[in-house]
Amino acid sequence: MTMVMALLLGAPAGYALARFSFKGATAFRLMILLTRAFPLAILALPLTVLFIRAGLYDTAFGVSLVHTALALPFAAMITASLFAGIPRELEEAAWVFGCTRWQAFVKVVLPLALPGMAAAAIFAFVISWNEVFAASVLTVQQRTLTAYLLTVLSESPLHYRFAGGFILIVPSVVFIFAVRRYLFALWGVTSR
Amino acid sequence: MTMVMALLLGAPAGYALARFSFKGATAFRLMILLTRAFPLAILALPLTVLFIRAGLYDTAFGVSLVHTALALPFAAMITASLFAGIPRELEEAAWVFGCTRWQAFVKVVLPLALPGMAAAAIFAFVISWNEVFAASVLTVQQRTLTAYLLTVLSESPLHYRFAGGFILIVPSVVFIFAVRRYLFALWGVTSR
Amino acid sequence: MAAITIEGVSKRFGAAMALEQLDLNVADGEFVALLGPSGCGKTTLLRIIAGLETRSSGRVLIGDRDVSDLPPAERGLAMVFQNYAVFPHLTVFENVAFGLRMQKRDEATIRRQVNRAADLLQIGPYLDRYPAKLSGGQRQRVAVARALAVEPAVLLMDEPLSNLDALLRLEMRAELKSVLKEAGTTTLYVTHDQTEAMGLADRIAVMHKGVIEQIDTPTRIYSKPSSTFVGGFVGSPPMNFLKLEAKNGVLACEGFSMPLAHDGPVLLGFRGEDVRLVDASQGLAFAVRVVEPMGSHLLLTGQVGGERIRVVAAPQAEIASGMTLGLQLDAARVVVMDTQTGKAL
Amino acid sequence: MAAITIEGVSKRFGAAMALEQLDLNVADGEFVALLGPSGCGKTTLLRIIAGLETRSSGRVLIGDRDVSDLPPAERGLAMVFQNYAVFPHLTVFENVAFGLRMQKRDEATIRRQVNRAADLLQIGPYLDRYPAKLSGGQRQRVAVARALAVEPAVLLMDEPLSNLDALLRLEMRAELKSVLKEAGTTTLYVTHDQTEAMGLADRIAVMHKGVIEQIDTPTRIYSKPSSTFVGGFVGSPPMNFLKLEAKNGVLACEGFSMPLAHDGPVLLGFRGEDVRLVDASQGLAFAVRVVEPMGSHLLLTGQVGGERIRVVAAPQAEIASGMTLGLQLDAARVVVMDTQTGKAL
Repeated sequence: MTMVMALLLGAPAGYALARFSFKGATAFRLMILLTRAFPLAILALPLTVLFIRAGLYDTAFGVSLVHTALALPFAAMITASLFAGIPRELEEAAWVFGCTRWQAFVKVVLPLALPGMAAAAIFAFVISWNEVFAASVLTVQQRTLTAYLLTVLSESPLHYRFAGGFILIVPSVVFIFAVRRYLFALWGVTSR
Repeated sequence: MTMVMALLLGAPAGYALARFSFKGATAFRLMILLTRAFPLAILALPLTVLFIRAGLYDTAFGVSLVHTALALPFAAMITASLFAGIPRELEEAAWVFGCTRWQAFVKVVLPLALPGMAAAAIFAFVISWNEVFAASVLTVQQRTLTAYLLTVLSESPLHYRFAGGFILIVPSVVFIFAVRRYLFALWGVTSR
Repeated sequence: MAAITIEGVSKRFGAAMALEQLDLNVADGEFVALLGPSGCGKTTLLRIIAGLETRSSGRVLIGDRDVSDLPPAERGLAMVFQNYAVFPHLTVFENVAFGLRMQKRDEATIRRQVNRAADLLQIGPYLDRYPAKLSGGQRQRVAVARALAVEPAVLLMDEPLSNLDALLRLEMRAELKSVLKEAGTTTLYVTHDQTEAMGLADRIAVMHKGVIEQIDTPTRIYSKPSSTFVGGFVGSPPMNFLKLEAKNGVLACEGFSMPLAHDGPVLLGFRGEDVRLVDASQGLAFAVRVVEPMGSHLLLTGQVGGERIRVVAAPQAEIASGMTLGLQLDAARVVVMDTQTGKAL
Repeated sequence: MAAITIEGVSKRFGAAMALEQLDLNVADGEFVALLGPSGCGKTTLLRIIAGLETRSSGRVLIGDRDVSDLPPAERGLAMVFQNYAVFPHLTVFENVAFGLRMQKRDEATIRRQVNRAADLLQIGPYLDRYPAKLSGGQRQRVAVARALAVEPAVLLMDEPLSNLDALLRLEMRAELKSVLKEAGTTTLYVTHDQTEAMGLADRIAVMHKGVIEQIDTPTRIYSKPSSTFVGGFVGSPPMNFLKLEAKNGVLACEGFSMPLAHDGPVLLGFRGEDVRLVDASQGLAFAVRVVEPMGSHLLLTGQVGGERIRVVAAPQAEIASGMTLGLQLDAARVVVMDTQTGKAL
């Protein structure tokens, strides 16, 4: 459970880092799509080797690092569409009225992107929350999820597990309701 | 490897099924988001029980069924945004010029949505292709991915594994290049 | 060909009234324009007639048939949409033939009617192309041809020219007018552009906040508006209104007087081109603030008393901002409105 | 306050030339409108002057300073954008003060200048609100106030009125004209709307395909266009052109003749309001096809020979479509163009 707590801080911080300097170009977007298509398994192999060498394997920091890496393309995509939603004219107006590019970004683009970013961060956290649950099972127990669940199934009554599961999803549900307006915008589904 | 083949047919068919009658409402969209937030682990438990009872566990059909179920919300989201991209006026014009609602859908909406759907299906296939690789490892071998890879690592030289992995991602890359225009539209990232 | 009769149609969106107990008659073969600002309910009314929107109460008759509860397909009408709504996956020919195919006409009839509509709209050379290869104006023609090909009893048009540029709009307006006169189709035409309504329609129904303020010929709508809203919305520049006091059966100001059976404050409305500009010593004192040379005329914006007035002068007139001129009104070319209701007295 | 000088500015997008060797002078305090259809390069030129776009060659001077390679912030200009571009996360006050804050002026100066700009544009009551609570017209005023508050040497405006509705546009146009005249700021104003350009500008530069076709006062642009393009683009209805044959130093048709030092076919251009309508037996035979009552005038569309002609008649004239009238031209109010180049002879 301490691991869950660590990720609660670690993962969103990772996503936040990814967002700051991003500005999309077509080639970059293609690369992001490619990482989505890249087999996780292939990626996992050298990563595991690396982790074992660095002594990170099966530690909270290691897991959060992997999560951050995996979430980076997602975060980049989200922030790209957020920035794309901010009219270029606003930035240009800032330039004309005396801002350097960096000032314009800090004074105009960033304040406007922040609410959306916060929403995206929360959403990412929610997803990660779920993954963490699975990840913690996987990493610590060194068993498959199904195998683990089957073991538990034979050990504890069903409604205990369901109750536990319910408690786990409550924060997710609350967050999602809170930020749904942003989420719809992010996912490009208009709420006509 | 036969399992991969089975999914090659099974999974896209499942997605295609999901797409036909979908028309989004806010509540439904929220539910879709919730399924994303729902811990897979909780879901996996009753599903596994069910599968074992139905004798589906560890079969190709079982895996494709699970995949289809998991991909359904994704498919619904994609198709919703596809349909939203088709102007309502086109449907209305069809109604005015003598179509029933069903005729208008078949004659106007469907032909226009098809290219996007095909792209989405291919994209879904690509993702599933990767998952299948992992899934086949997980289900058949009854071991964790990392454990499996570590075993293999000690048995075969590294460049063999990389070569195998490369062959696996080739179709993904080809498909993604072919349909990238649609994908960008789907993901709401404008290629200004 | 058939008349359209609308009886007491209302439409509520939640608590808001979009249309209030609306009556409208469009005679057989007549061209009526529904003119109003955005949000006045004109498009809602059109969509109720087309069957694309449900009404809250009232009846819609086409010819003598009550079509209120029929689906759009069975109302015997055709429609031209604002964004044309030509089917991008069909050729121009198939687009124009769409309605006929749905009616299961035989191939020869379809071919004949499509060709006739295509000739009328001059899109014959493009019949094999896909709409994506056409310009906006050509797509617009396809949409009109598709509507005319089914020989509808009633043609509904929803701002069909609003997506075209100014020059093309002028051209399509004249063309549409002659094409529809030739076809003799009963037409209801929604627009927010008063020049379109003036140029095209036999009668104009000016809508405002869900009610029809006035329905009359373009000339009378222009020169004798029934309310300050109509006077302000129709015409460019809009009608001017001055607040005056009527006393003893006479409405008078400097250089102007007319009999009026009303006492108390009224609004005197006049068009910018209906005044005579004279020396400042005669007539109403008009302080010119802005002079805009429009080529065919000068547009003067200024003040009479504390009120903003726009006057049209001859293009050669030598008038500069800051000058004070005199205005002389013609009693035959003014309207008088109530200050409270804004309606004509 | 400063003049703008553009020397041989070109802009290539890949193989396409957006601007070709363009020269333009805007005198100190002058208001020049860049008028042209979309894609003619007018916005590109404005953005090059602002420093938001790079030029391929040429120089931009503001006052006597070569600003070609300076970033936008150091060019000493202000700009009003088409979609206003007011910052939604700042109050109106902070929006107007933005440029002054960037110049690190002291608080008292900022307050004074913001209030002056706010008074000029009448947005004083909204200074504490956020832009989301304002209407389009009010946002437009905020954008102009923000530009004027920095007291720029040069003001650039990119279709600032195109997002407003017709009535508001008319009002803002007159207001803008008097505000800018008062401030005396050198202004370059981009628009595709010829009425805006005519009404506002001291001089109009008509652009077409990356070159300036004509630069002159509104009145001369209207009555003496230098090419068929200018004649067709400026004025509503656009100028009419008839193909005639000049012989022996005389250009003549029925009811019209003028001396011309040119032989062979030419285009005779005339405005729809500059003809006299007479009996069909006199003058050019004009077959009326469409009659549009516009209130202040009748717009007649018809044919002379095989060519489409638009003529303006008095609103009371009794003219129906299908009639044939005679046109009489006034030699003082026509232009003659080359049939090949479309340029005035």
